[in-house]
Amino acid sequence: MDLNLSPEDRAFRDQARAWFQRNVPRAELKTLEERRAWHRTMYDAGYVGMGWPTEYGGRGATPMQQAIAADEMARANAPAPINGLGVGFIGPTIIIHGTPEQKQRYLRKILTAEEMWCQLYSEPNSGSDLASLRTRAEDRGDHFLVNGQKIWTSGGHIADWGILLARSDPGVAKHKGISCFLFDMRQPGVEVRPLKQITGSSEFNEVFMTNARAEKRDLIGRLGQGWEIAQTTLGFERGGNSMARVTRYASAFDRLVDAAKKIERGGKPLLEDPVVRAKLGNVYAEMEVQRYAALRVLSALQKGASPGAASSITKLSYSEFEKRYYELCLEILGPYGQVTDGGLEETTLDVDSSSGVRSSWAYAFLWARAGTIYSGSSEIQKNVIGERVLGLPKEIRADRVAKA
Amino acid sequence: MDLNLSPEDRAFRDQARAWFQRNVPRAELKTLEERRAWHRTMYDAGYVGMGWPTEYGGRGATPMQQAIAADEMARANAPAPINGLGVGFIGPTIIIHGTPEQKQRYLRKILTAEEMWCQLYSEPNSGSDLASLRTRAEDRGDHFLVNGQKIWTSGGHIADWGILLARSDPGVAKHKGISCFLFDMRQPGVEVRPLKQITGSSEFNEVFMTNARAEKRDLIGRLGQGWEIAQTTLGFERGGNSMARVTRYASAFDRLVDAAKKIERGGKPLLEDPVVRAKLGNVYAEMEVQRYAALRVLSALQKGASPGAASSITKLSYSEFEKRYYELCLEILGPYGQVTDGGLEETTLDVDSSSGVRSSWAYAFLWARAGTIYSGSSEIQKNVIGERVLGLPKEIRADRVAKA
Amino acid sequence: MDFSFSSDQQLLKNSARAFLDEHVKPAQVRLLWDDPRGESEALWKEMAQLGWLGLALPEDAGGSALGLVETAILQEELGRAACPSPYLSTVLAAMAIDRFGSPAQKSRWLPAVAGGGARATVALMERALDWSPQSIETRAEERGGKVALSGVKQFVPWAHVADVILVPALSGSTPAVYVVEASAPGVSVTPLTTLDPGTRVAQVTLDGAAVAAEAKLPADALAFLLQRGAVGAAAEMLGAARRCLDMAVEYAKVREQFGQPIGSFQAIRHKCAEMLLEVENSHAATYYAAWALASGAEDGALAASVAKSYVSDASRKVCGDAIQVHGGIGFTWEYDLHLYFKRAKALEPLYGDAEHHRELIVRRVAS
Amino acid sequence: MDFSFSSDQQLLKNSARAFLDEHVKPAQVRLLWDDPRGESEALWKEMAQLGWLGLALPEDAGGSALGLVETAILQEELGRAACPSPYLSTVLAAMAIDRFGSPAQKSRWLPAVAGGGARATVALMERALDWSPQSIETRAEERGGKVALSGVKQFVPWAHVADVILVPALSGSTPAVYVVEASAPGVSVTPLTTLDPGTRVAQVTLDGAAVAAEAKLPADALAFLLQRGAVGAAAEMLGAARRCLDMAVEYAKVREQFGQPIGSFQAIRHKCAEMLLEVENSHAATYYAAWALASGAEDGALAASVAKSYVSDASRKVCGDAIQVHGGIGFTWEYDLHLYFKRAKALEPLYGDAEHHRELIVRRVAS
Repeated sequence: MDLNLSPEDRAFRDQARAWFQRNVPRAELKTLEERRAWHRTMYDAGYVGMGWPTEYGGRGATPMQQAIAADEMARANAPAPINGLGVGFIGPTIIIHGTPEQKQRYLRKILTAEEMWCQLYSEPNSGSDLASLRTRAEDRGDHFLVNGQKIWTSGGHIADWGILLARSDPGVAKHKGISCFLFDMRQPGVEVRPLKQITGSSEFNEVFMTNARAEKRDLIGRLGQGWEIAQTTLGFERGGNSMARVTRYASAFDRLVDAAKKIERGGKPLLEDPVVRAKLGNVYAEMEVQRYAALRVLSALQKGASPGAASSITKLSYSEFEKRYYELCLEILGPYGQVTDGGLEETTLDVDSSSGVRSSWAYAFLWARAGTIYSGSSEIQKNVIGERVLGLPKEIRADRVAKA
Repeated sequence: MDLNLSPEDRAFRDQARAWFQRNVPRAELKTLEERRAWHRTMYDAGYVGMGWPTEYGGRGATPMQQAIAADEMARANAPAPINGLGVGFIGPTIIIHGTPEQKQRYLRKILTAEEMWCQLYSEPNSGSDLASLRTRAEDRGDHFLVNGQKIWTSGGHIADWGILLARSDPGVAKHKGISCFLFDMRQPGVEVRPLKQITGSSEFNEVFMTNARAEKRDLIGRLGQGWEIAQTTLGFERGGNSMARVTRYASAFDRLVDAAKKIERGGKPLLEDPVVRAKLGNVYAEMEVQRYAALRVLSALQKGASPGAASSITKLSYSEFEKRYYELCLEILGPYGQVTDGGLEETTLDVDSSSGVRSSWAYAFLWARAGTIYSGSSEIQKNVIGERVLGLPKEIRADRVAKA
Repeated sequence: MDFSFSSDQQLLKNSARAFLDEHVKPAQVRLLWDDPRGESEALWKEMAQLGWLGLALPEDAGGSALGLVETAILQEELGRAACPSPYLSTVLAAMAIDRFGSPAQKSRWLPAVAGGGARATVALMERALDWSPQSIETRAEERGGKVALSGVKQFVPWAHVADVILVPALSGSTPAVYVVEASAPGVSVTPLTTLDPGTRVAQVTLDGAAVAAEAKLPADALAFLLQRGAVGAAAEMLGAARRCLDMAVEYAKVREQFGQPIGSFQAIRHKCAEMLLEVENSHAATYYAAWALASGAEDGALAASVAKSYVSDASRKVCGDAIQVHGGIGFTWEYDLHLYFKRAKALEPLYGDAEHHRELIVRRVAS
Repeated sequence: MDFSFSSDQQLLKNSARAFLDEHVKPAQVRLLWDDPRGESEALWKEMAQLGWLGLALPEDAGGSALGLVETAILQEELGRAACPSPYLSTVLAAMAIDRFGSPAQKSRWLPAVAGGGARATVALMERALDWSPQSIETRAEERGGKVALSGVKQFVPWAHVADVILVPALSGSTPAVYVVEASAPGVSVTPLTTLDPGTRVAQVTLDGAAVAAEAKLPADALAFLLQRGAVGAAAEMLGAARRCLDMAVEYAKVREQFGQPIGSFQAIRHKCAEMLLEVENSHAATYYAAWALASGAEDGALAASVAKSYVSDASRKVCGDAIQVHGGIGFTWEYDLHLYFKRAKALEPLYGDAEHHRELIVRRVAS
C-alpha cells in the first residue's frame, strides 16, 4: 500500500497543472462554437479521449492519468470538454462493437467534437426498467423505421448523432428484442424539445422520432444484441471523474467556509459557532472519505481490475453524499443559501457545481436531487450491490414470476 | 380541538397522583411475592385492569383514565404491576372469545395476579412470519397433545398459565390450521429455560413442550380460529402506555441534563456546549412530538375509534425514536454512558428505562435495540402501513405467488 | 381532551381545500411564479371575502375572532396548494397589532387587513443569521416627536407588496417593534430572487425612515411574532409535505416497473410509510403548538419551537423522498412536485431555523 | 499509487485471520469476558511470538520495524474477532516511547513489550469529557530529583493489567507525558464495569506517585497518541463492522420468512447494501489514515480525525443494522453478534470521540 504518485504521474500532474493554468479561458464560454474551440484546444493538448487507444486518436492513458487530468481541470475551474457522452462511452462502444466502416466514419469526429453525440436510451415509461422500452425499429430492407419517444437526452438539442436503443423484435423476451443503432439526429422525423428541470435550466431534452430512419450500416453489433451492448461496462474512460468530483466538492467547501466567515450569528461569524463547526467537520470528513474511496477505486482500475458491480457502491456513495452535502450547505447558510439572484456577493457559490455549471447554492442543492435518480437510482444500485456484490438471493419480482 | 383534560379527568389525575405518592413502595421490590403484593395493592385501589368491564372485575375506565393512571405510575417511578400480559391482552381475549366456564375459571385470578400468565406465540423459525409456526396440537379425544418450542416468552419462568398458538391441522393453508389454547405451564412436559439477552438480563424464556396436554375445555374459540383470534385488536387496555412511555423518556432526559451539568468539556459543563445543546434540543423536540402524537391517538381512542393499522405508525415512531434517543444519550455522555457498575453516581441513569427496569444508560441503550424487532419489526410495521394505511399494492411474495 | 378538529374546524378545512383546488391550481401558482408581483390581487380580495384574513381578528375589526388552530388549518391548506401569498406575514403582523397595539393602531390596520385593503409583514432578520433580540442593529432615534429608523432588514417576506412592516429596532438599548408604513420616506425595498418564487422575500432598507413615536409595540411582540410565525410556517410546511406524500403514494400505485406497481416494492412502500410517519407527527406537532399558544397553555412557546424544528426537518425529508419515489419525472419543471418541495424548503430558515428553535427549547427545559 | 495491500501485508492479514479464527473463537472471547483480568496471558505470549507486539518497533528492540498500515491490519482482525486484549493501548504506548523516548526508556520498555513481558497503556482522559491538552489537571511536582504526580485519570484502557502507563500531566503550565510504572507507590487502579467486557477500562488515581524526573516524553507525544490511537480504534471498529456485515449477509441468505430468504426482500437487501457501503468507506478511511501517518503525508493528522469520526458513526450503524437484520436472535446473548456490536460501541469514546475529531478537522481546514 503506497498512495504516493509515481514519479511519472507526478510529472504528468505538474505538466497538466501548468497547462491548465496557462490555457484555461479567462472569460465564460457562451456559444457552442466557443466551447467547441476550447474542447479542440484540450484535445490537441492531449486531454480529451485520453484513455482511447492511440490507433483511434487517443493516447492510451492510464486511469490514473485520466483522473489526474480531470482533477487538474476541476482545480483550474476549467469548462468541461463538450461531447462528453461521445468521448466517454459512445466512441468506446463503437471501438468495441463497431464495424471498420463505423470506426472510420465516426470516431475521429467524436474526439474533435466536430460531430456532437447524445444518448437515446431512457423513455418516459421505462425508467429503472430500461428493458421495457417501446421505441420500435422496423426492418424496411435497407433501413429501420424508427418510431418512439426518448427522454433525459442530455445535449439532444445540439447533437448531430445519437446512440439509440430500440425494439427491433417485439415477439421475443423483452431483453432479447432490443437493438442498438447509430442514429442521425439531423433528419426529418426527429424533433427535439427541451426538458426543463426543477433547477429551472434545461440540460436535457425529449426526443420524438416519427418515421425516422436508422440505416442498416449503422446497426451496432448484431440485431437483438442491443441490451447486451448497453450493459457492457466500457473500458477506456474509467478513472476520469473520481477525483475531480471531490475536488469540486472541496472547492464548494472553501466557498462555504468563506461565507461562514462573513455571515454572523450571535455576534460572531458562523465559523466560530460550534454547531456550525460540528457540521462542517462532519461533512468534511465525509467528503474526504469520498476522496479516499475514489483513490482506492482508481488504484484497482490502475491494476487492470474491472469496476463491475462494485461501481454501484461508488455511485451510491457519492450521489447520496452529494445530496446530504448541499442540504447541509443550505442548512448552514440559511436564507443566504436560497438566493439565486440579487444576493450578497460573498454568499453565492459561483463555482462549478457537480453538474459543471456555474451557479448558486440553490442550484447545486436542487441539482443534487438528480444524482440519486439518474444512471440507475439509489434503489437500483442497492439491488445490484445486494445481488451481485453480496450475493444475496434475487428478489421475487413480477416479471420473473411471470416468466417462470 | 381542545387538549385540556376534562374536569373529571383532572380530578382523577389528582386522585391517582396522590394515591401513588402515598403508596409507592419505598424499597425496591425483590421477590415475586413482594411484587405480587404491590400488584394486589394497586388492583384493590382500582389501578389494574382498569379498562375491563365491571362485570369481570374491571372498572370500565376510559382510555384517557388508563393513560392517566399509567402516566402517574411512571411519574411516581412506581414498579409496574405484574401479570401485564394477562391483564393487558390474555384476559380480554378470554372475555371476548372465551366460554362462560373459562371466564369463571381464569379471569379474576388474572386480575389479582394469583395466577401468572405468559404468551406462547413466537417460535425460533417463525419471527415476522408468525403463521409459519410449527408447534403441533394433536387431537387425542379429551385433550390435545402438544409438541414444539416457543421463544421470547416473557415471564415464562413464573407463569402458571400460557396462551398458546399451535397447529392443530397441518393439512390446510398455514393461517387456517392454527388453534388457540389456554395452556397449563405447571405440567410435566413443559420445560422453561431463561433466554439471556444482549443486555445481560433474562426477561424472556424459551419454552419446550414435549407430549404436554392442552385440555379440550381450554380451546379458545373454534378449532382453526387461532390465527384470527391472535390478530384481533383487543379492546380494553388501549391508552395505557402511550403517555407513560414519554414520561419515562422525560425522566431519563432530566437525568441526562443533570449529568450534562456535572460532566465538563473545554472547562465548562457539557450543558453549556452548543453542540450538546443542539443535540438536546433536537431530541427533546422529538420526544415532545411523541407525546403530542400519543395524545392524538388517545383522543381518537377516547372517541371510540379502533386504532387498527394506524397503531403501526405509533409503534414504528416510538421504537425508532427510542433507539435514536438512547444512542444520543450515549453519544453525549461518552464513556460515562457505558459504565454499568462502579461509575460516578451522578452519571448513572437509575430510573425506569422503557423496559421498566432500574438500570444504567448502557442497559437502556441496549434494550432499545429490541423495540424495533419485537411485536412486529419496523420492516413489518412499514409493510402494514404501506398496505393497510396507504393502500399501496401488495408486494409480490413467494408464499403468495406459490398460493396463486 | 380532544385532538380532532371540531366540526366547524373541519368545515373550514374542507371549504379551504375546495376553494384552493378550484382557484389555486398548480397552473395558477406557476403564473404567479412568473408574475413580477408574485401574488394576485383578485385572490387576496377573495380571501378577504371568505373571511380568511380576519379569521383571528376581533369581530369589531371585521374579523371572526377565531384562533390559531383555525389559522393553522388555513395555512396548512395554503402550503398544500403552494399558494403564493403574503397571507402568513400579514396575519402574523395583524395578530401582533391586535395583541399589543394601541386602539389607534388597531383601528388603523385591523379592519384594513380583514377587508383585504392592506398587506403586512414582519422584519425579523438583519444581516446576521439570527433571530435573537440581541442581534438587532437597526436604530430608532427620536427626532422632534417622530422616530427615525435606520438599518437594513434581510429576507423580509413579501415586503415589496406590504403596506405596513413591523420593524424591530433599538431605542438606546431598548428593543421595540415599530409599525412602519411601507410608503414612508426612507423606506426602500429590494426584492431578491430565491429558490421558491412562491415565497417572495426582500431586503428592506430604512434610511432615517420616519414613524410616529407612538407607532410601536412593546418588545414582547418579538417573541410573539417568532412563535406564531414558527407555527404558521410549520403549518405551511406540513401542507406541502402532505401534498408530496399524497402525490408519491398515488404515483407508486400506478407507475409500473418490472411488471408491477412500484408501490409493491419494499424500497418504495417503506419510504412512503416513513413519509406518512413524518407527516402524522408533523400534524401532531403543528396543531399541538397552535392549540397551546391559542389557549395560553404553559408550554406554548416550547411547543412552537418544537413544531418549527421538527416540521422543518420532517417536511424536507418527506418532500425530498417524494422526488426520489417519482424518479426522473419528479425532477422535471412541468411536474408539480417541486412547487411543494420548494415551498417547504423556503420556509425552513424563516421565523427561526431549526437550530435557533432547538436552542430556545434547551433554554426552557434544561436550565 | 497503490491502495491495495502488498503481498506481505496480505499475508499478515491472512495469517492473523487464521490464527484468531482458531484461537480466539467467540467461545474464548466469552471466557475472557467472565475473567476478572479480562485477557489471556497465554494469548499475549502467542502474540509476542507471532511478532505482533513488536510489529512497529525497531529491530534492535526485537521488533519488525513495520508501520502503521500493518498495525492497522492486525487491529482490524482483532476487532473482527472482538478479541479482548490490551494490544491497542500497549502498541500505542510503545510507539510513543519509540518515537519520543530517551535511549534508556526505549531499552527499558521496547524489548519488554515486543517480547510479551510488558503491557502498557495511555491515560488520555480526566474527569472532563475532553481530549485537549487544555483539560489536563494532573500535576507534576518536583520533589528532590523525583517528580510526584497527582490527579485522577478516567477510562484508562486496560490499566489494571498495565506495567507502564503514559500519563499526561502539567508541570507548572507545561504539559508533558510521564512514563509511570504501574507498580509505583501512589498509583492505584480501580476497574470499571462497562458495556463491553472485552474492552476493560479503569480509573487511575495518582496520589503523589513518584517517577524519575527524566521519565517523560515531550508534549508532542499527546497529539501522536491521540492520532495513532484514533486510527487503531478505527481499525478495530472496522473489523467489528465487517464481521457484523458478514454475519448479516450470511443470515439473510439462509433465514426464510414468508417462503423466501429474507435477503430477497428489498428492506433487508438494501440495508445490507448500505452496510457494505459504510464498511468499504470505513476501510478506505482507516487505511488512508494509517498510510498517511506512517508515510508522513501532510494530511496525516487530518486523516486520522476523519477516520475516527467517520468509522465511529459507520460502525455503530452497521453493527446496529446487523442486529435489525437478524431480528430476535440478534438480540440474544448466545448469538455472537453483540460481541462485535459492543466492541465497536466501546471504542467510540476512546482516543477522541467523533465530536472532538470533527473540531480538530475544522481547525485544520477552515482557519
